[in-house]
Amino acid sequence: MEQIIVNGLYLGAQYALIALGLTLIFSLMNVLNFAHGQMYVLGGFVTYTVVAQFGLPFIVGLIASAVVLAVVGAAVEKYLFAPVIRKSKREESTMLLAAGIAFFLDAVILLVFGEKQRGVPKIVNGVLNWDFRIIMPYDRILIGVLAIAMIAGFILFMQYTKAGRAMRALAQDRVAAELMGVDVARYSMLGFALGAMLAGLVGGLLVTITGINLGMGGPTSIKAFMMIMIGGAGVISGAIAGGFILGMMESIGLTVLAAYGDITYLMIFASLMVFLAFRPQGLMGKPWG
Amino acid sequence: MNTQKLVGVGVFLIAVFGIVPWLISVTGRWDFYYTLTSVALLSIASAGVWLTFYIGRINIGQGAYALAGGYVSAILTTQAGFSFWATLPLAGLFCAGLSILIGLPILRLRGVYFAMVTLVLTEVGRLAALALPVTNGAKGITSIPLPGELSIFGLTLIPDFATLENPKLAFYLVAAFLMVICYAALYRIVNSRLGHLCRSLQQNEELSASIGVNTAYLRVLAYSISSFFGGIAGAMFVAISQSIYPSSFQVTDSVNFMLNCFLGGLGYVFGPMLGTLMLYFGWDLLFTAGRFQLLIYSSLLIILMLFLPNGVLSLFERKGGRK
Amino acid sequence: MTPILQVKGVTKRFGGLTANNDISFDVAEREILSVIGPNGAGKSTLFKLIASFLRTTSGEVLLKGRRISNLAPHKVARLGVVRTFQETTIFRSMTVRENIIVAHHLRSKASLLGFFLGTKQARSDEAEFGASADEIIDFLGMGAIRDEFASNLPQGHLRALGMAIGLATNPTVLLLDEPFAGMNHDETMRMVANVRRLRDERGVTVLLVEHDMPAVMKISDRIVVINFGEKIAEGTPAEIQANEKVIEAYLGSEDAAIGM
Amino acid sequence: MKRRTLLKSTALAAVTGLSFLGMAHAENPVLKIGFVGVTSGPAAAWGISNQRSMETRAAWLNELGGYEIGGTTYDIEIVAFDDQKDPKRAIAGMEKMAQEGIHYVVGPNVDDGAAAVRPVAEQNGIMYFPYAFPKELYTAPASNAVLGMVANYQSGPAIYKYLMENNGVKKIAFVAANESDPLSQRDGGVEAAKALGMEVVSDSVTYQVDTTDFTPVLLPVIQTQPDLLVLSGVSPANAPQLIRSARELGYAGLISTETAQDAGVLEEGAGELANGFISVGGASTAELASDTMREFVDRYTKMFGEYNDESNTKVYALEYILETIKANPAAMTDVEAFKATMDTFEAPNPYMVGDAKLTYVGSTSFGQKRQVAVPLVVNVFKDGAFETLFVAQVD
Repeated sequence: MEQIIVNGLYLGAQYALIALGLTLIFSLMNVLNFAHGQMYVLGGFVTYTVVAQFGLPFIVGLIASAVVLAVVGAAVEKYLFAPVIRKSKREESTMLLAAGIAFFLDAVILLVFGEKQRGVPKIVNGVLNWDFRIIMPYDRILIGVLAIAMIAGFILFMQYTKAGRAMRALAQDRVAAELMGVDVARYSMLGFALGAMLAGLVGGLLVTITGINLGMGGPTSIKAFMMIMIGGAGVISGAIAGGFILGMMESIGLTVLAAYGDITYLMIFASLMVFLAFRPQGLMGKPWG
Repeated sequence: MNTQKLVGVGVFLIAVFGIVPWLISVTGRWDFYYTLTSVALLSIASAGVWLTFYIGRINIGQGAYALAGGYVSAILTTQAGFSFWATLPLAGLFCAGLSILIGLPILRLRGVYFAMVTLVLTEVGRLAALALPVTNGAKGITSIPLPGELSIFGLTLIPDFATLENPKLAFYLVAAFLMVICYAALYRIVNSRLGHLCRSLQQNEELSASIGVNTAYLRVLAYSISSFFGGIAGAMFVAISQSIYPSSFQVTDSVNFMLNCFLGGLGYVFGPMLGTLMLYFGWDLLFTAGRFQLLIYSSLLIILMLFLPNGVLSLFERKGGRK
Repeated sequence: MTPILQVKGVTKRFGGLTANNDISFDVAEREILSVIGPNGAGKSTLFKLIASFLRTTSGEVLLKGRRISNLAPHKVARLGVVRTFQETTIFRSMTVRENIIVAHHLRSKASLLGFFLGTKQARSDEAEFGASADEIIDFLGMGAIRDEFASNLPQGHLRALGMAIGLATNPTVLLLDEPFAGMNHDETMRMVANVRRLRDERGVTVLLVEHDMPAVMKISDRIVVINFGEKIAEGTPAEIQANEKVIEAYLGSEDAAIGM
Repeated sequence: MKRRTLLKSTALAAVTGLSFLGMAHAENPVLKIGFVGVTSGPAAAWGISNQRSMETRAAWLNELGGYEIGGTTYDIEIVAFDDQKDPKRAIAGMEKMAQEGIHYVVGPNVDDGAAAVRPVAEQNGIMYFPYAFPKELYTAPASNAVLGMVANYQSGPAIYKYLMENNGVKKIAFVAANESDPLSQRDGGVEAAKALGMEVVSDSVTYQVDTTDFTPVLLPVIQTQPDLLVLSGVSPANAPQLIRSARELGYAGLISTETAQDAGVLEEGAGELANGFISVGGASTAELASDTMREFVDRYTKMFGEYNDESNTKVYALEYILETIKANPAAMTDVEAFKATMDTFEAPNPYMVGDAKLTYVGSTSFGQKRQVAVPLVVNVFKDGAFETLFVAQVD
């Protein structure tokens, strides 16, 4: 039992961090970023390159991921999303753009980093074993704690800095924010950069544990979509809740339904659809996003 | 229908059923038959997605219905001894029925919520195909016979495919025929009252209800027509590949159907057809680019979107006017 | 005289907040009745309850003695109670004429399949809708903007279009939500005249929510006043203008834009 | 201005590059061999290792002046098609191959693709060498597919038997990804283990391929305390994570798989925790590799920057095709001649030391010779490299 909860918490922390970036971008621009998973993968590969190829410390790799992805995110917003949103009749059109960017990043990652699974050596050795009730390697604990710290940092940033407040205003009402004097273009770009950076950071964090490969992008995006649906799209607390709930569901589901094997995920997905049928806006979302 | 439109339709039909086969036989590019067959079938599924767009819903779940349609056809032909031609409409009807059950709850969702739920639906479809006993799970259904003879009162309409010298041409003609039927139906829907009501739904559901439109019914109706298209396309594909696996239609396909609509243009009935042609053919033509195929393909997508965010067909739109 | 519409003890609570509390009044056939009240008094909620866009917490609304509250909105519309919207709610990317034609939905005799197949009935329906739409356009004096896209229209025309859409459904009771908002004096006067003609020439019963007091006083047969979700007065314009409670309510509220 | 110049020069470079590629093979007639498989997206690793080993070998042969068949020297050209792991695309790829006049194709990499291309291949007279295990592809009436590797239902029993006899393994557990190929392989493995009289303690646990934490997945499996944990059809991306999670949960028994793995990936992803991991490889280990194999690895590494051990099992298909055509030049355009030759074909295996032979096998499994006789080399991972555990032959 304890093991299930600990696993769920650990999974939840990383999921929540992924979902945060996605929901931030969604709330600011109403863009469903299909390329979020690819950004996560790119972050992982950057950290891998810095740590495993250049032999620099892990923290440098993590910072490099954050910086690279922030730049990529900002550029993508400024040169691609912003002009398309300006010109298109229906804002859903950005989905094609997002998907195109996802393909593009996939192609670039394949050409630059290759097709193989990559990983960096463990940063901490050893396994915490509490009487076989909780078994948790120390590196996982460290990553879990780091992820939670980042979530806390993100919340503080959104709550107490000028930029954070501006972005929250923007998320609530674009027009009103503009009237209040918020530089919409600038903060949209900043928000996108921040969202992409979060994706990159998770990629960098997880490369020490799960490693990284080209194929993780698409499925990661879908998982992140599910989390923000559970919690409510465009709501910070919703993303965090969604991440932890999905983590717990997987952890519990895999244990309880292990005997039924193949249907574990079928059950998770199906129950999610039922849940949404009853609560369309997710746990904490505004009705109709 | 005015003369200009009639001429357009005539030219299109001649091109599809006359010029294309002639060009292929002259140039000897027999491989284009399959490519164009795929385009025709995928554009049918995309047409369905387009119709859901038309009521204001982003549908990323068409892959699930294509898969379901494929399985219905495969199971009926291999286990119940049905003729393929009978399974084709049955697959469509099954998907329409299924989509009513699924649509009733989920069509209440709007915007990205609906989009994401349908995305999950595709994955549910794959997992269900893996888990259900009737689908033969992971091993899929293989060695499905080619479509047999279709005759009415002893008159052979379609000969047995196994006896044909050139089944590729036959598949192309059948697929193109289906495509023409589906798009004609779609065109009629859009330009009849049903389409006007769909448009009213897309633009403002509350107002639509206030003028007496049964919005819930209309949504489900449009969604079931959409899924019908998906089921037919899936069933036809199974006849070509003579096999089906849980992975025959997956999330990528669902996303592609949606992209086809965007690329062609959401405001144009024939948008999904053009979008499918461009996306599918584009990938095929880029085959010579080798390892840069995906890079070039995705770059072109992005550039297209950047310059024509309202779809390729918006190129032909005169300023201010529409349709 | 039997009332065509009866509002009986209608109450609506949102969580702990009571938006409408035990409101009752009758609307007579071919009457123009206005519901007024300070901002946030619960007028719009009341409208939504009557058109069944919201479910009542308790109480009911009857149309010719038949209960219509809590039916699906399209069913209420089908029975003849049709609302227009406070927001400028129209079908933005259709022309004025298309907007009105679509709104003829309730009058169609052919089925959707019939329209799809283009049966004789469907074609005659279409022709009829077109003619009727043109008639409504002329009736409301919108001939000049017939083929203009709704998204290009100025405020005043949008209100008129909203009314035209409502009219196209051939309602027995039309609920107009702030039809004069955002209009200048001339436009308002034209609209007032149109609403009158609606009743006089087409026999429509009109229920309206409005802020513009001079217009309300001019147009209404009777007025219902609500404040803090409760009905505080009901009567002819003259009676309302003399009512102590009403004056107090308006003076007590911050936006005393009563203009009497 | 600057941008335009850049654009121009890029275009120029591209054109020169293309024409250069075209000219390189101008001297000899060209023999085209196809590849239809997945070289982009999540499963890119499978197809890329495949395609690259073919391209490496082709470039090598061409560098030596070409490949002689029936008195004519041919340059070998590899025509590759990326099917994106989509069976519908795979059909398109096979059509492309037919269009190019190709009769011998390597791939597809997965079950659904291999099944889907069957009608096209048979209609167009194409022999194809899939890396997919469904038996229907290779048993009559199907006759155009040749299994390009050792199937799990062949390697599985051999491995289990060896481990039963040498390590006293009695209890066995399976985990598989929730996808067609791994699930089929798991079911095959369970069957084989039961036939050998082993006790299957867990065979229902599955995982999504995108799992980032395998601890919850493996927890119920490890609790059944198996002696051998089989990772059915595990992809090289998931293998190190699964191994690591199992070991971190305190599992001390054996871990094995029936698919090929890459030592570098295992080393990076699981480090010393992967020691003792049993997998299947080609002639990769130092004891078995011939000079030709070593040179192949060198050339591959030079051409593409990095070797992939998965290529060890994938180097063979092209060799088989070429050698068989050489043995019967009529097979160049006539697959019936190829099929006729298959029954008696025999050639030395250049990649292995000793007198190993290239032959077609599969009579036991398929009732006809529709499988390449890749030596079944069972490896064990030790400190960043594979060591040979044992070698067996498939018949």
